[in-house]
Amino acid sequence: MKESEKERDVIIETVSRVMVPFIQLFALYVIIHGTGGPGGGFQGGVVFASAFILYVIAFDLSGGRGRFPESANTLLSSFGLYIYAGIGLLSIIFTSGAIQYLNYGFIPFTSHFEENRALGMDFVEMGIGITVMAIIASIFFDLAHKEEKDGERGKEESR
Amino acid sequence: MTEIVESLKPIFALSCPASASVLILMSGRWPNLRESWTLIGSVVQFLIILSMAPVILSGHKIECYLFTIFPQVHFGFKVDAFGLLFAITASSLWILVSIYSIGYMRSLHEHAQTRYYFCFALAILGAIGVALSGNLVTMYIFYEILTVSTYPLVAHEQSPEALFAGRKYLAYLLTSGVFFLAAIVFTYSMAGTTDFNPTGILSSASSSRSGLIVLFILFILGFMKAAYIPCHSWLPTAMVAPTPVSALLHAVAVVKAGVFGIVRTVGYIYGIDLMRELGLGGMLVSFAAVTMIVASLFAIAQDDLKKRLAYSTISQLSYIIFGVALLSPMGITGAMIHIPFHGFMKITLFLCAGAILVASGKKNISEMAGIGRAMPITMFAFMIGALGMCGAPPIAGFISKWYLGLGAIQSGHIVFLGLLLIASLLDVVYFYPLIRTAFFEKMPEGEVLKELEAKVDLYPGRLPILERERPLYLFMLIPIAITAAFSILFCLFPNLLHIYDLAQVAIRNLFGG
Amino acid sequence: MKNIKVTALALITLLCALFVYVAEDIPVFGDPNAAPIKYVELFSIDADQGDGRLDQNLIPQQLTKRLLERGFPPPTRVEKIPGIQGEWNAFITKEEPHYAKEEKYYFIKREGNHLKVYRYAFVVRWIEKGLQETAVPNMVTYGLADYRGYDTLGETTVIFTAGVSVILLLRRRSRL
Amino acid sequence: MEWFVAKVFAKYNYWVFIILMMIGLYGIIAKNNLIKKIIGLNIFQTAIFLYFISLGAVKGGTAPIVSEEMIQKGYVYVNPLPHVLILTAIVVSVATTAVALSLVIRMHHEYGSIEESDIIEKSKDQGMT
Amino acid sequence: MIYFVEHFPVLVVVISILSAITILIAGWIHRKTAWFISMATLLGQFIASLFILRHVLTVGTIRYRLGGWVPPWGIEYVMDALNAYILVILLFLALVCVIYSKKNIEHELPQKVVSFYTVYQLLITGLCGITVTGDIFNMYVFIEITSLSAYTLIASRGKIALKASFTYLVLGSIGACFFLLGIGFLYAVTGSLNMHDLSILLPPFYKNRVVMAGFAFIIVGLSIKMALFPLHTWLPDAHAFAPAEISAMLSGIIIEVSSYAFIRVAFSVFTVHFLKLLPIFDILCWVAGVAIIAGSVLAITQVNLKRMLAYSSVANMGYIMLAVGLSTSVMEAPWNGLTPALMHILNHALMKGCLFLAAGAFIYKADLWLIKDFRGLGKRMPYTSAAFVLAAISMIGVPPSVGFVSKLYIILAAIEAKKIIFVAVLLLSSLLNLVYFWRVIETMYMKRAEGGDPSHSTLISKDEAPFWMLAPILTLASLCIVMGVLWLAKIPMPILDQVNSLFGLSKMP
Repeated sequence: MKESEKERDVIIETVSRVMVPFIQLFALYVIIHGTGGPGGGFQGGVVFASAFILYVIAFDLSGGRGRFPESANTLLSSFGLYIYAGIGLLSIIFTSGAIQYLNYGFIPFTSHFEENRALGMDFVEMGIGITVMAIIASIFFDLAHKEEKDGERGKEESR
Repeated sequence: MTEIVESLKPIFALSCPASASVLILMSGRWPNLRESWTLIGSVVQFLIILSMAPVILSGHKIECYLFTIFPQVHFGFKVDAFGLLFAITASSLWILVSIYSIGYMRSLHEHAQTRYYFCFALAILGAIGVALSGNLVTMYIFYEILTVSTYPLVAHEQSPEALFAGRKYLAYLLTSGVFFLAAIVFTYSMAGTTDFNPTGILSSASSSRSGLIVLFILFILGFMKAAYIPCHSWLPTAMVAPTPVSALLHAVAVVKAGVFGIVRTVGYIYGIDLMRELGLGGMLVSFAAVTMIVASLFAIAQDDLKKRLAYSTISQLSYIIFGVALLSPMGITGAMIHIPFHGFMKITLFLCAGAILVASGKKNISEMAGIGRAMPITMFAFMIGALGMCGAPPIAGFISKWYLGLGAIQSGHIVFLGLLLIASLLDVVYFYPLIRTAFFEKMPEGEVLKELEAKVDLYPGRLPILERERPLYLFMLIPIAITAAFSILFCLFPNLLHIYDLAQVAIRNLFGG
Repeated sequence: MKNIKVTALALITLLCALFVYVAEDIPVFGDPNAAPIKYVELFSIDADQGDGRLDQNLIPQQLTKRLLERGFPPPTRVEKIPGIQGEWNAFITKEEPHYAKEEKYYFIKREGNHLKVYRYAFVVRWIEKGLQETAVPNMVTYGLADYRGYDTLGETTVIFTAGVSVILLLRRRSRL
Repeated sequence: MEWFVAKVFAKYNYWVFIILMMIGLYGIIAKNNLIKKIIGLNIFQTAIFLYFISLGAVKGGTAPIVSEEMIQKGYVYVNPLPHVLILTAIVVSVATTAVALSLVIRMHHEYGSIEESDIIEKSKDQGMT
Repeated sequence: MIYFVEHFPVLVVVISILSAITILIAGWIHRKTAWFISMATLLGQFIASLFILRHVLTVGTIRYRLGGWVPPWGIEYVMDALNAYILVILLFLALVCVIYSKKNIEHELPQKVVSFYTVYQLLITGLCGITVTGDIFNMYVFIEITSLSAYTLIASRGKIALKASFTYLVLGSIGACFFLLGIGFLYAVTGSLNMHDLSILLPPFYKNRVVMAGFAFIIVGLSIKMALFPLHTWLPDAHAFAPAEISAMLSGIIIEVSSYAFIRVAFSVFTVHFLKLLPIFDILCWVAGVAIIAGSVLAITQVNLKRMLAYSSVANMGYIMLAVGLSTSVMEAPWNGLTPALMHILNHALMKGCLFLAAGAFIYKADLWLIKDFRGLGKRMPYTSAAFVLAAISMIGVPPSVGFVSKLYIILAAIEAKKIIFVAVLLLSSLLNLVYFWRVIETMYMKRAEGGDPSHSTLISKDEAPFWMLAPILTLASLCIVMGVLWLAKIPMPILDQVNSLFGLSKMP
């Protein structure tokens, strides 16, 4: 839709402009705190993505896209999964194949076995958080994206 | 006691048509090279197969097993006298027919000749495989190869009619293949093996009487290639195929494979004693007798020459079934030697029919008035074949019918002898008018002129001798002459190509005498 | 449209019938001794075979035999649960992972003259040892990211798949 | 009465799950509107999730977050495993819903409708190619 | 100490995930790289799977404890002969299809190359995961990965494929939910999720209604995934309108892997004793028999080639399930136990793969969908048509092709199980196969092209598919015959024997 047609509401815009950073901060808290208490990667990631959603609802889609461009989106969504799968591989690499996949304890973050596990889990949660955030945002952008008329879409399809 | 000779000869024999087919496919662009492959393959194969004969005649068996499929079931070949008999027939005729088809296909400018020769070689592969295979499973594999590879030949013309013929052909034969497979599987589950054994592998202990009878019916349905009534109608329809195909496949390879299978079943799966015990012989005899007579009656009505020959094939095939079903040594001898003899005679007839078609473009008997004087050599050969069919000495048919008659007497039912005589009488009935038309009726001049001017130039005051007029025609004439000659020689020396001895050996194996 | 509704209702009634039939054996809500949270029964043997000789490190032959033929690891040590009469924990030793040499594995309870043998649900170990093995207090987290970390990898892959799928289906004029 | 309490009321989580599941199933099968189908699917999945969670419930159990002294005091915890599994399953259902919605959007562009009957009607001609 | 080969099962999955991500990033930079990365990964995976098979056959079953947690506390990967065999088949066909898709995808989805290969790689991930895992919930997760990527890939061609994909999505989700519910029931009774652990915990509970219901739900869920006859409604459209290689993967691998999951649950979680407790497998036999006949009959009525092939897939799943149903009652080597079923899984993958890829080549070259348009195709695309014919006659079951072998084995099994009726069903179905495949072959070779008569074959110019599409088709077609001979010669038989002895389905000497 044309953005100009959409009448703007000052209250909503102001409130959401204030809200967005806090939502994101809270999301980070949920991710980091996920090991210590209630929370975790998924919850945090979704909360983080909800910040973008709020922004898009309050302002407009293209603006939201501007804040979170497609390239960054793609990169982040892959990056999180890289972290997760990579951490798993590290445990094989560091022990040169003596220890199974995802056995964080053997990755020498610290000298302490259980600490390694905890840190490994922290990294994993972060990876999950990043991926979920990016993916939820990208799904939302794609679903909300208003299609132009079917003129040249028809061509594209038929190819 | 027969001893087993391990030898790779069967593999070599089969590799000839196989390699020939591949080479044909590759050299499709150079017709001479292509057809020379066919000739070389056929000759080599014939020699290899013939070289196996002495071993067999000395009472041994040639075996060659590649690998085991199931316990007691090997993929491999076991050559015995009867199989070799059929193999010799098919391979010797392949040479002649491939010479013939060069002349035929070229002079008719047929399309897709590469496909034709390729499938032809494959069909021969199937036929020889059936002949040499050592057990039912191997036989089934080659049987199906034969069926599938013949389809393109039947539908060669690609006209709607030919397509219909092809569809009918497949519908009949692949269905029967399914019955055959079922029969094999049941046999295996009953007997635990599927090897051919002169004393039979099934015994009344292996299953209930009714079960064995049902199994036998399955087998008979499975060998629908034998074109017995009422499952015969694919054969006349398939006559739309080019004549060499009708000649070799529908007079020798395909249909004989069916009959061969029935003989195998009767002699080597059930065994003579079990057949007698179950009383299946009588059933089969009546069956065959009906086919003999009814098919001959059908044949009388046909005007298309090839169709008439097809019906005569049907009736002649059931002579063989008849002879086997008599379950007497003489009868089975007759049946076995009737396989090659009828092959040679019938192929003569078919080749002649093809020659007439090529030379004068005539298909129907009613148009053939006086053709005998236009094509003396061809029609003389034709007459030999026809007389042979009727069983007149000194032509091969006489011998086999003689033995069949003896077998009928030996089996103790004079009725069978009567049936046999009636059938051969009917043969005379449907061949005689043909010969009369060909020789004793005058060819309408005008028709000849307008029909044949394209083909031949007329000598003033004489009828055209069509046979002189085209060089390619020699390719067709020579095989005709050879087969006709053989049809006579077989009567004088039945042991030509070891046929009679082989039959004797087979009988000795079967009856342990 | 009509018959679709009818078929739906038919299917639903059929499923309901199945569920009602199953309801007989469904565990009670919130049962603290249910199989998932506590232990699952394996079999029971005669007490006189085992009872007397069940102590610190002597394992009755019959118990070991029955366990082995069911395919369970053999117990190495039995320990009386303090306080309660006639209840034991049976332990197994194992070489892996290196920091937990011995596991509380079976739970043996005397009922009348029978000796009932249970196996602890694996959640028990999660709850008791999770903190010291992973140094993470949140059970769900260490269950999610460590004990069953591989499921979570799969789950992350699922949502990644969804994202790429939506890109493939909807996004226009993209470089992907 | 005590039979009722013991056999039926004690398993009310199960009955609730059945009711929810059936509602969802009805929605999936009988509704003509594709979005409603998706909603039905979600209800269907949610029913199963709830049942799973209720499997983990323990009378008087606390949230599954441990600390040393809580272990000393011998607290009873609810079963954390269903939470773990259902967290996974929820993400799966989210993903499925996303794909389903994008399919519906595409179909809306193709056929200009999200009623199944219309779509079937309109896709008749393409049926073969 | 761990052999390094024992890492391969998990590496096969993880490397696949990593390569999916890499494809996304690299494709963002340059879209041509997508195909190469996918191709290289699949090649590596295939070689790894061969190593796994060798290790399993020589050394023994691999038990891999993810995260070092001993089951039942953690997730475990179990590689025995069964998974190793399935894994090799799966990765082989995936490799062939990705080679094929180089040209085809540039033609069909020029805009979407990168995301296509990403989702394709994720599909492979899911399939490998289902195959290697030894934990039932883990299997559910990977089933979902597979299904999601399958929905997307089916829908990727747009138009009616969207409808098909949506139907598949709804049915598939219901199936997955049933599977999940079944897991829940089993968990409620035993409190365990590891397959081997379940199999030793369950025996006292075999009479328990919850366990029975759980089994029923798992079976029904998987039957939806594998399109067993009454639940096959999603299949035809999905197969018919997906891109060619996806049709091949769907029909050749995805439903096969579902049937693998079925076998795994039935024989590894619930043992043979449970299956003999109830008449489950007799019912399965009858359902499968109906599936065979119904699938073949429906296939005859089709005019669209790919739809026809899809219905024949329904029939072939019937074959596999019939063989599975017979497996518990057949002990006589060499067709004992699961041998015919596993045999037909491989054979069907080869034949259907070849047929669908050939159909895709026809569409790629000439946009031919309807059988009646195939006149003169034999001259126009000789190699593709020849491959099609080879695969078709082996579907019909002409010896010595693969189709013949598996039919023969199933028939022998049915006879030994004293279920003669199924012998009739199989023979009848091979006749029906003949009817619908011969129609195609005849149109391709024998029917005269409109106007032109065959003697002037030069009218139809030769116009063959590109090498990248032709090579896979010809490979599969030749394998249809080669494998047939190998089966007859019993070369691959030791694998299947090991599977049978694993599940106690072979007569103990």
